[in-house]
Order: sequence, then structure tokens, then C-alpha cells
Amino acid sequence: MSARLQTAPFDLAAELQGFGTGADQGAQVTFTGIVRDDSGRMAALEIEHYPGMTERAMNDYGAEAARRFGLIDWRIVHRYGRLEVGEAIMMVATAARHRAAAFEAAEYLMDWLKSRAPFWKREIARDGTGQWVEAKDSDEDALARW
Amino acid sequence: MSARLQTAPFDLAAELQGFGTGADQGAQVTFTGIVRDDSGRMAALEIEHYPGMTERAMNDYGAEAARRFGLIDWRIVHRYGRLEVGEAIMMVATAARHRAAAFEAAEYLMDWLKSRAPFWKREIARDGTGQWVEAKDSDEDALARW
Amino acid sequence: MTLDVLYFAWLRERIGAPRERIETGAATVRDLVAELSARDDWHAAAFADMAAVRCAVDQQLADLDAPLAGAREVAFFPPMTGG
Amino acid sequence: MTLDVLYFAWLRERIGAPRERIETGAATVRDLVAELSARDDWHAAAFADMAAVRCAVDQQLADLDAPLAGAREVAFFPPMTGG
Repeated sequence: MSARLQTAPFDLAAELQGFGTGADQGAQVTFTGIVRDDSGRMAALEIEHYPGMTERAMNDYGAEAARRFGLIDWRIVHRYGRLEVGEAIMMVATAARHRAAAFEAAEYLMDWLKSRAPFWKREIARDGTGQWVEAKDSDEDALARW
Repeated sequence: MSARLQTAPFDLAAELQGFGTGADQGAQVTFTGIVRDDSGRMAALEIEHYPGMTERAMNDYGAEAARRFGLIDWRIVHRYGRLEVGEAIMMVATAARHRAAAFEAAEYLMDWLKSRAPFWKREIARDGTGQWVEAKDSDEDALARW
Repeated sequence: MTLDVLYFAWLRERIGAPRERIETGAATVRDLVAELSARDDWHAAAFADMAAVRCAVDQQLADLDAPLAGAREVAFFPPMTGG
Repeated sequence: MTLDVLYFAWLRERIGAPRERIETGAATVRDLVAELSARDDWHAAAFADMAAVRCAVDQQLADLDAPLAGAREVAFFPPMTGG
């Protein structure tokens, strides 16, 4: 039951060590977000956050997901700073008795992270120019389902 | 893009080595199923399968999910034989451009595996008696959504 | 024709064997079930409630009306409980 | 009152600084935006389209009508694009 912010890469296997123990655990779901090159000319992302508020928001969302979906365990790791195409940006893991709760909680956390967690992405093109990523209506729509 | 049957434990991290490469990959989802003790007196599960048909069905479902959700990569590993409470039974991993496709494909594969893949579970109680697990209506209902 | 008939889970236990090779003229799965059920009490018990039995013909899921012409392997088992 | 005002992403770039400490009598976020916009062209440009600006008061998301009484930190930023 923890959220963490860092610049360094994370190791999914290490994050899952000791994650979600107990005889009533039946399902674990993980989501990993990876820097994708949509334009064919992107080199990296720069991710800005709001120190203090971002950690608090991630912990609040995690606790809310645990309450709402009866999670046995949850973890959020989110990176900031410069990340190259192909690098993992963030991960979410959820553990529950049943698969439906584990899947729903992971999707809920992702929908919140995408549109309510204080992160802002800038795409850095191969020529060095940067452009802020605009929020997507589809992310707002995804959030509205909860 | 592979499905595998085995008695030995699997290592999620090892399964994800080299999984889903390419600059257009943005999302990976994993699901891990764990032997859960619902009754408080269960020691283990015994999982029976249909050699030949089970491998084929897993590969067919994986290929169908890849087509339907535009997956970049997928993997299914399912164990059989005797598994103690707390052991991982099976895993599914999906890689896609966007998170919605990766989540949906993983849930689709799980719903198929639960109710259409040729596996039969027997619960072994601590006193050594065994009982076949009955199929759940909720698993049929879950499948009906696709 | 010669058919391999396979049983899984509690069907295997009720019949007392995982497989048997039979000679049959059954045209459909339903005919085959009727023929097997008439053999002895064990087969009859296994097929007593067909709502709880699933079937595959040559490793493809099939229903009771599926034809058996050309088939080599028929399997009977309870609803699957994988994952 | 003394307020720390923080800016993120393109608001930070338009204003040219990540934060500033100000003295203000603004009663709501809306009053504060009006006061800051009147300072210079950079602030005016940053707040030109308030539909594209989000706000937090003491690190909690807030809307334009949120009161500032007792607040110590107000942040302005574009819609979030995390994950």
C-alpha cells in the first residue's frame, strides 16, 4: 500500500516482492506505461510534477481504490524528469480476492492518474524542440465511468 | 505471442524479458492468478487439462485477442498438477499502444480461460479429501460481455 | 468406425478410466452418449445429467448434435474451471 | 495575506518563473487571477484562456470560486497529462 515518485527506472519484479500476501489473495494485476513515439520523430518525454501535492494525490487515489474495490494491496510508482522512448514511465499493481476487483482497481487508478494526478508531459522531438502534451478528452471520458 | 503449459512455477519477470518491443508500445498489463483458500481449510488445488486441446485453445484465444484488440504482444502461461495455497496458477500479459486495449485484451483472455479453456480444478482440503470446483455462473456472465 | 473416447475430471472418475477405444456407428454425439450410457451403470451415472457435461470432437468444442462422421477423438468433461 | 503562487508546465514558461510570493487581498481564486492578469503581459497571456487552466489551493484541486481565506499556497497549471 504505497505510492512513490522517482527519476530512476523501476523494476517490476522487485516491486512485486512481498506484494499482496495472505491466503485470501487470488488475483494480481499490473499496468506498466511506456514512452511511445506516436509521431515517428519523438526522442523522449519530460515529465514535470508538483512536489508535495503529487505524492499526496497518488496516496489518496491508492487509498480510495483500496476502499472502493476491497484491495489486499496496491502500489503506484511514477517517474519524472527525462525519459527516452521505450522506457517505462510508471506502474500500478493491485491485489484482490477476485480478478474483477483487481482489474477494475488498476483501471480506476490509471484513469485518475491520467487526468487528475499532477503530472505534465512534454514531448522532446529528435531535433530538440519541445511541445507540451495536451489533455485528451478520451481520458476525461474514461474517468467519467467511475 | 505464445501460450505455454507447465507444472513448474513461472517467473513473471522472466516472462516479460523482451516482451512487447517497439516504439509504438505504450501499455503492458499482466494478470496473475493465485491459489486462494476460500473455505479456510484448503491445502492445494489439483489442475487437470486435456493435453493437445488445451495448448491449442490457449493459442487460439491469444491469436483472437491479438486480432480483436490490436495487440503488439501477448503471453499466456498456465500450470497444471498440484499447486499449494499461495502459489501462482497462471499469468496473462498483453502489450498494446494504448491502455484500454491492453486492459481489455487481458480481461477477455481471463474470461475465456475461466470458462472455455480445458482446465478442471479440484480442491484438496487439509484432511486430504478432494472436491471438483463447479463452474460459476459469474464466469459465464463475464464471458457474455464480449 | 473406431473412436477414442476421453473423459476428464469427475466423468473420468465415474467411468473409472481416462479413455477407451470403441467401435461405433453413432452418427452424432447424442447417439454416442446414448450408446455409451447403455453399456453399464458407470457410464450411465457419468451421463445422467447432460446439462453438466461438455463435449469436444477432435479437440474442438461441439454440441450434442455435432456429427461424428470422420471423427477420431471425442472427449467428455464438466464445464471448464480454468484460470 | 502572503501567498505563494506556483506555476507548472506552459504556465510556468509563459510567466517565466516557477513561483512568486505575493501580498494580496483576493477573496477567491477568480479574484486572484484577475489581480495577477493585471500585472503584466506575461501573466495576462498565462491566464488568457481559463478553460485551459487548473488550480490547486494548498495542494487540493479547487475551482475559480474557491475562497482563499487562510490559504498559503495556490498553484496554476494546465490539465494534467500523467500516467
